[in-house]
Amino acid sequence: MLERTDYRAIASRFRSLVALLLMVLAFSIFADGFLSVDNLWTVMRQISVNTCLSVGMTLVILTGGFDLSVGSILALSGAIMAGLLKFGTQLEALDLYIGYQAPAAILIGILAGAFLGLFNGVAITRFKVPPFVATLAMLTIARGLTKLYTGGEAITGLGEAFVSIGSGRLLGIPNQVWIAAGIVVAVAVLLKRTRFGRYIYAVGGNEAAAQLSGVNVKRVKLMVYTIAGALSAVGGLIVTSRLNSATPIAGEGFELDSIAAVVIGGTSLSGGKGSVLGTVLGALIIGVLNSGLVIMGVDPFWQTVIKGFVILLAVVVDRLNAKE
Amino acid sequence: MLERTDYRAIASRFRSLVALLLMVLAFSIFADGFLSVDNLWTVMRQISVNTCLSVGMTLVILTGGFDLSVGSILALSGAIMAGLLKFGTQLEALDLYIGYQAPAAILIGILAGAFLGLFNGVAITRFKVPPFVATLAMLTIARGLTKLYTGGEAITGLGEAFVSIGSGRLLGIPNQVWIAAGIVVAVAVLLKRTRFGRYIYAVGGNEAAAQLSGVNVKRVKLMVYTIAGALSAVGGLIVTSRLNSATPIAGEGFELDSIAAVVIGGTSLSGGKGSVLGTVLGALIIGVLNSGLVIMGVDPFWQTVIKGFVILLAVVVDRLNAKE
Amino acid sequence: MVAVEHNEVVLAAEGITKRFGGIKALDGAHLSIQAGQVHAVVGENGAGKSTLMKVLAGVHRDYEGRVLLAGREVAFANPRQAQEAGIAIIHQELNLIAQLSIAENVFLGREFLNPLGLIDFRKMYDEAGTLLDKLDLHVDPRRSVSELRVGQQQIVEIAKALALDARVIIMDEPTSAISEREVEVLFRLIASLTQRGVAVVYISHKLDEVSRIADRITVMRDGRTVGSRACRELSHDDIVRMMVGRDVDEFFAKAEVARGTEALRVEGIRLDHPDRPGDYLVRDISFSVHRGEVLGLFGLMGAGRTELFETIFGLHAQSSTGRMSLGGAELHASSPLDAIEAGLALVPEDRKLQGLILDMSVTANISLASIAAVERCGFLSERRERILAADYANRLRIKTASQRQSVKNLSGGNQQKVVIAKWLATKPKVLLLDEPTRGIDVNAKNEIYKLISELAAAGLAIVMSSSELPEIMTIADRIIVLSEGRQTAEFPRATATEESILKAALPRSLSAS
Amino acid sequence: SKEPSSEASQKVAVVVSTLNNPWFVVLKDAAQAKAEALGYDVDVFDSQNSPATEASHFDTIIYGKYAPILFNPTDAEGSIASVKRAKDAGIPTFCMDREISANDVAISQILSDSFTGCVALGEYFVQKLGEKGTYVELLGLLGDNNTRNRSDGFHSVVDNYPELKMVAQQTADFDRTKAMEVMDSILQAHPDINAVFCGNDAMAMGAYRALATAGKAEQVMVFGFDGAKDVIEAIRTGDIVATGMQFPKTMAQTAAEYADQYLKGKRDFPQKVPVAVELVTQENIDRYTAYGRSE
Ligand SMILES: Nc1ncnc2c1ncn2[C@@H]1O[C@H](COP(=O)(O)OP(=O)(O)OP(=O)(O)O)[C@@H](O)[C@H]1O
Ligand SMILES: Nc1ncnc2c1ncn2[C@@H]1O[C@H](COP(=O)(O)OP(=O)(O)OP(=O)(O)O)[C@@H](O)[C@H]1O
Ligand SMILES: [Mg+2]
Ligand SMILES: [Mg+2]
Repeated sequence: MLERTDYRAIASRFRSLVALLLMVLAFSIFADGFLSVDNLWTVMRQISVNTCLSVGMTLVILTGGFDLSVGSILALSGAIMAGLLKFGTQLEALDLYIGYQAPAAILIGILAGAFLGLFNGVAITRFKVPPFVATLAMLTIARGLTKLYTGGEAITGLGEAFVSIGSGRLLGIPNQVWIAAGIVVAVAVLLKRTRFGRYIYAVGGNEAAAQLSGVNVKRVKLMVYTIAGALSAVGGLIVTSRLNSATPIAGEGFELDSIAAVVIGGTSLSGGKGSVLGTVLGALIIGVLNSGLVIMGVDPFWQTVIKGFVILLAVVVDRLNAKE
Repeated sequence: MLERTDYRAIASRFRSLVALLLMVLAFSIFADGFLSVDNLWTVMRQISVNTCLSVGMTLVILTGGFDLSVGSILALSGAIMAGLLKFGTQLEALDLYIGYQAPAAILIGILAGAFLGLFNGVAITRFKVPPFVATLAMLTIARGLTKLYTGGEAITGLGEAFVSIGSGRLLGIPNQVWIAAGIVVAVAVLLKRTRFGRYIYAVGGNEAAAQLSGVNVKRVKLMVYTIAGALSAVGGLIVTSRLNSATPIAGEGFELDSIAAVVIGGTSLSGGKGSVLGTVLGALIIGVLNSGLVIMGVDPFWQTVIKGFVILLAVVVDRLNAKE
Repeated sequence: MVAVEHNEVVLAAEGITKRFGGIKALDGAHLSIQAGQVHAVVGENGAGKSTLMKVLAGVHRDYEGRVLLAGREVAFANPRQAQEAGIAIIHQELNLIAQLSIAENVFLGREFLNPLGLIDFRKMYDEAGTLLDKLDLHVDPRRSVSELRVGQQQIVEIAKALALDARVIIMDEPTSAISEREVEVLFRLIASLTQRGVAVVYISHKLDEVSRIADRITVMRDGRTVGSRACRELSHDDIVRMMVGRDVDEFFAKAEVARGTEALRVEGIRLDHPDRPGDYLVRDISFSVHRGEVLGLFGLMGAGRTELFETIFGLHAQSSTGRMSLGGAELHASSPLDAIEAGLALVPEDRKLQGLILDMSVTANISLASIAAVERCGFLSERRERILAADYANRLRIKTASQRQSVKNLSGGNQQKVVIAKWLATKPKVLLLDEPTRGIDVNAKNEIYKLISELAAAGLAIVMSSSELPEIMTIADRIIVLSEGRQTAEFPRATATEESILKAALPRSLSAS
Repeated sequence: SKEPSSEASQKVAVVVSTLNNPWFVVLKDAAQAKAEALGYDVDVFDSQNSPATEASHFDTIIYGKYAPILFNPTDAEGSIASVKRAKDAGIPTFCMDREISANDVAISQILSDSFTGCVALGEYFVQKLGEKGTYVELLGLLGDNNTRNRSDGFHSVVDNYPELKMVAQQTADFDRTKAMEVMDSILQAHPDINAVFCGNDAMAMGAYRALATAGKAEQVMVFGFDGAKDVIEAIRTGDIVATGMQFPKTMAQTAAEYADQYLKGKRDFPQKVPVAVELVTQENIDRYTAYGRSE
């Protein structure tokens, strides 16, 4: 029994992996320059932001929730980091100016992201707003606040220390890939090996049963939205440092990409079923597709059409096999 | 007993209505020119498109599904109508040119929308693709096809007959309001008074039980996606005729607005619970908010922020009362 | 645990009133539970048993009255606090997380951690394995609960409560889904628990069971406590009288009906095992049932009865073989719709999962499978629908605040009646009943027996599965026994004995040893 | 850093901020056509209005050994880092239409002079309205350089006339449908306006539709910016009063030519090449066609 179950789980992961590898193979043949170490890192770099968002999204979706606000939270926390670095804080009353080093600015930015996520969580658990509405409202609110905060202009020139996060390398591997990988590993362990992780699955699997078993359902939900907010802020950190500027339109539309990565990765939108590993595969599939089509030089209009069909196909193949 | 239950249902609708009326009241005081017959029609006109999409979305969500492709289907079918009207069809092989009158073009456009919806349905029921992925793929595909079909340009100058649909009036009421109202009534009757409507609730409420009770679950799902596609095309008709042009980016982001209308209207994203009437209230709340803030002349940056908070508030008030 | 004095009152409820909207589910109910005793709570469907237990277990917070734990008043804010105070509950409805493994479910909320703060899976599996062994359930604790059938899940629920090491264990109809063998195991366990001073609250509609193990019996009716006595002071009839509030003629005898023509014949029904190619869940089952006949289908948990019903009903058209004929005509049911149109009806074993649309009203649930009958010119006639539903609701005496009430607010027994009503409304020729009396009170059970008898008399052919031997022996004209998917015996009622049936039902692997 | 080898068959990258607007499609098509005419292989990259996507494209371009980049940036600030990376990798970038606010990073920037163009539009606006009246302004995407430049240029003129009153300023994201809806609502509060100034032509057409349905098309003068096909037509029929003609084809072709010359060894390019925006009105409409002068 044990062997059978394990084998199945592996096989099902294996299938997405096969889909991914097939895609890589196809692009290696048809897209000149796709298969190179350089491009490997390019793709990894490209998906690092989506990975951060998608990992948080995985947690939220596992509890049966939904988060549309990741892109806006990314923008607002990125803007806060940039604003602190560039302008510091003026306490007029005290005639005090506070400047910030990169670590302090980053920390505050991530806390801001976590706070926005917490706000989502409070609206959802305390005020019973459906996650879709609560996070849609946050999408709008955080975007508006970002534009107000930045006055609609980009904040640039953020200093070497900060910028190196997005463009430097450690042991030959781009920093943002390290960050994303670290998050993936940490959240995977959280999900599989901690109590909190079990509770996430339990809440998504059967909320009433989890509640009756003594799981503090509200707290679990609050936590996942908070974590999703914080991870969006990390995405904001990567984008902002990479561009050396925080733009008010950063991250627009990222919510769909990140939900797509989660769902393509096999996590069920009704909650309770899925894994971070699947999500990473989902993000990779999207990333490879984006990159491969661009490298092949496919006409941008056709790119959209093809992308839609390939994503559909990838999932169809996955599900067909799963059935049989 | 019976009376009490009925009263409750009415009360719960009443609450959304109260939220709406409060909003109308506030705007009547603060937004000069908001409270007028003329503006009533303007608002109704503005929400007519969202109403068409949201009504279709309601059906889909009632079955426990999801449709992200409504905006793209709107654009593609609008473009098809405009293209047929403007360029007709060239059958090169036969050296034949076919021109189209407005009714023919409209019919073909709506059929195209229905077909795209059917495609969603087939992917979801036959190939077991999760609705989110299937319709996300369609969002991309239909958008890409629209851009390819139009070459990225707007198709304009569509003739009086066609344009009058979007700008004319009948008995003093704008045509598109008639169309939207007709759809609302038809679908409300469909839901409450036909077998198919009952099956929609059953499928969303408990798919296994519905199946066992002899409901052809697949067919019900195919139908709702097809209807949603056709209604998106009607939305496309309204937009295109109103603008006297089909633009390749028409309807972008409409999916979120229409899902928002459905959810604000009290339909549950997990299916089985909700009503068209609620959706109409949801669409009205969004429409009044959009219009009121513009009429008040609120700074655009602030508008987004305020909109988010008000939507949140409307739902919170609704849910809080529901609790008690 | 040792410190607890036997017979000392550990948990008491005083004057509990609980309202749902306008409905009073509890009306000044009281209950007092003593250490080391089995305290049975009985009552008709909807009497308020489960609601009272939920109050004790911290599920409901807004009630009037007092809950006393070892003499001190407590007000649990959530189930967790009740657990921490030593109160475990097995809910009437299954409350497992299908996606998690057995072990994870058993220890949900109380996982073992290693020094790093991570879950100690090995210990969890070991402990869960030990618990399951005690309950005689031999499955790998790593398996996900979704792979288990209802009966096995019920045992996992019991394991979950045992794992709490509580001083009060509330069991709300724990035996509704398990077979005699497991029941015996459970009773042995209960005995050892009470010996250690644990108080057990035991809710069941099976009064024989209750009389066997209870020290005290409390009877509830309409949200009130009617009486509470020592078990030996109460006869079976006393209990029933207290429950119903009047004398009942409980002895049911099925009317003899002349066997009519053959209604349903199945031949060589076979169903592939979903995972093991070449293996079957149902192997070569053949039987026929005649108009006016009740065919009983007996088997232990996992014998394949549910799968057999589902196959006949067209749910496994892709993976099954065999021939069926209905009233002499060949029947190819490739979907439930085909089966329904041919005149079959199936009351499934799990009402929540397959029977009901919980958010729909009583009326809409009853009319769902026969909705075409209330159509007029393509539109539903609300009036006809209401009349149709009211008719069956009355015949089955469904207790509900209103026909418009969503079925999720009905008590378990009444929910089951709604499912039966739905199928009767299709006016079937053959009625398949998969454990139709699960979780139904004596009175309602009798009504259902009577109903079955009447339906048979009216010429309906009925196939009914049951895990209760007495039941199947009362109601069935003929009994076939399944074991591991095979048909192992067939008895006319006259020659059937409990021993012979059970012997045929035991899996070969077991009976050999 | 590496020097580009000889001319033959280099790969040219055309990076365009968005293809959601016909104007940029024209820009892209022109750049592609010109570069192909000059004998290069061309690949097009659509940044979808996202600086992050754009940065990714630059990675691909840098590793993909493209030679010059014909670049239409998404963001004046956010795009600098990308261009710098290309420069460090020895790849020259030529900006088209939208600028990046850094010097000596791109080889040359061929820019539409939106500000000056809108000054001209503003002057015409003042003249048409007779220095007094009320008007509405529809802004493009907030946070976009062009939105700001156009609005600033316009106001630098119009704000000098105290009797010209702006009664509402709203955003419509450069989008036709939104412009129509916003205009619908604005008309409720301000039914008696005399003019609408729109940040692009799509919004002008949308606003016009709203006015037409409200029966105010005659009373209200609509001004656009871009020189889109349907607006040229609408100016001819008098529906729209004026627009600022940009020359996307000219800009794209110039950029492609510069890139070609760069590869052939030329190094001294002007940092900025402003391409004038011309005022198109009913009087001079015959000289123009969509996105350019009539031949
Ligand atoms: N959540 C709820 N909302 C509304 N009514 C409820 C709810 N839960 C229970 N009730 C009502 O309270 C009454 C008591 O129900 P309860 O489940 O306690 O009965 P029971 O004695 O356990 O019955 P059974 O033997 O069928 O399980 C019933 O009338 C039921 O319909
Ligand atoms: N989907 C499935 N996957 C794996 N095994 C299954 C599946 N469905 C049923 N089984 C197994 O098939 C056998 C027959 O189960 P079935 O539910 O038909 O028996 P039953 O006699 O109705 O028992 P119960 O009293 O539990 O309802 C059992 O061993 C069960 O575990
Ligand atoms: Mg109960
Ligand atoms: Mg069974």
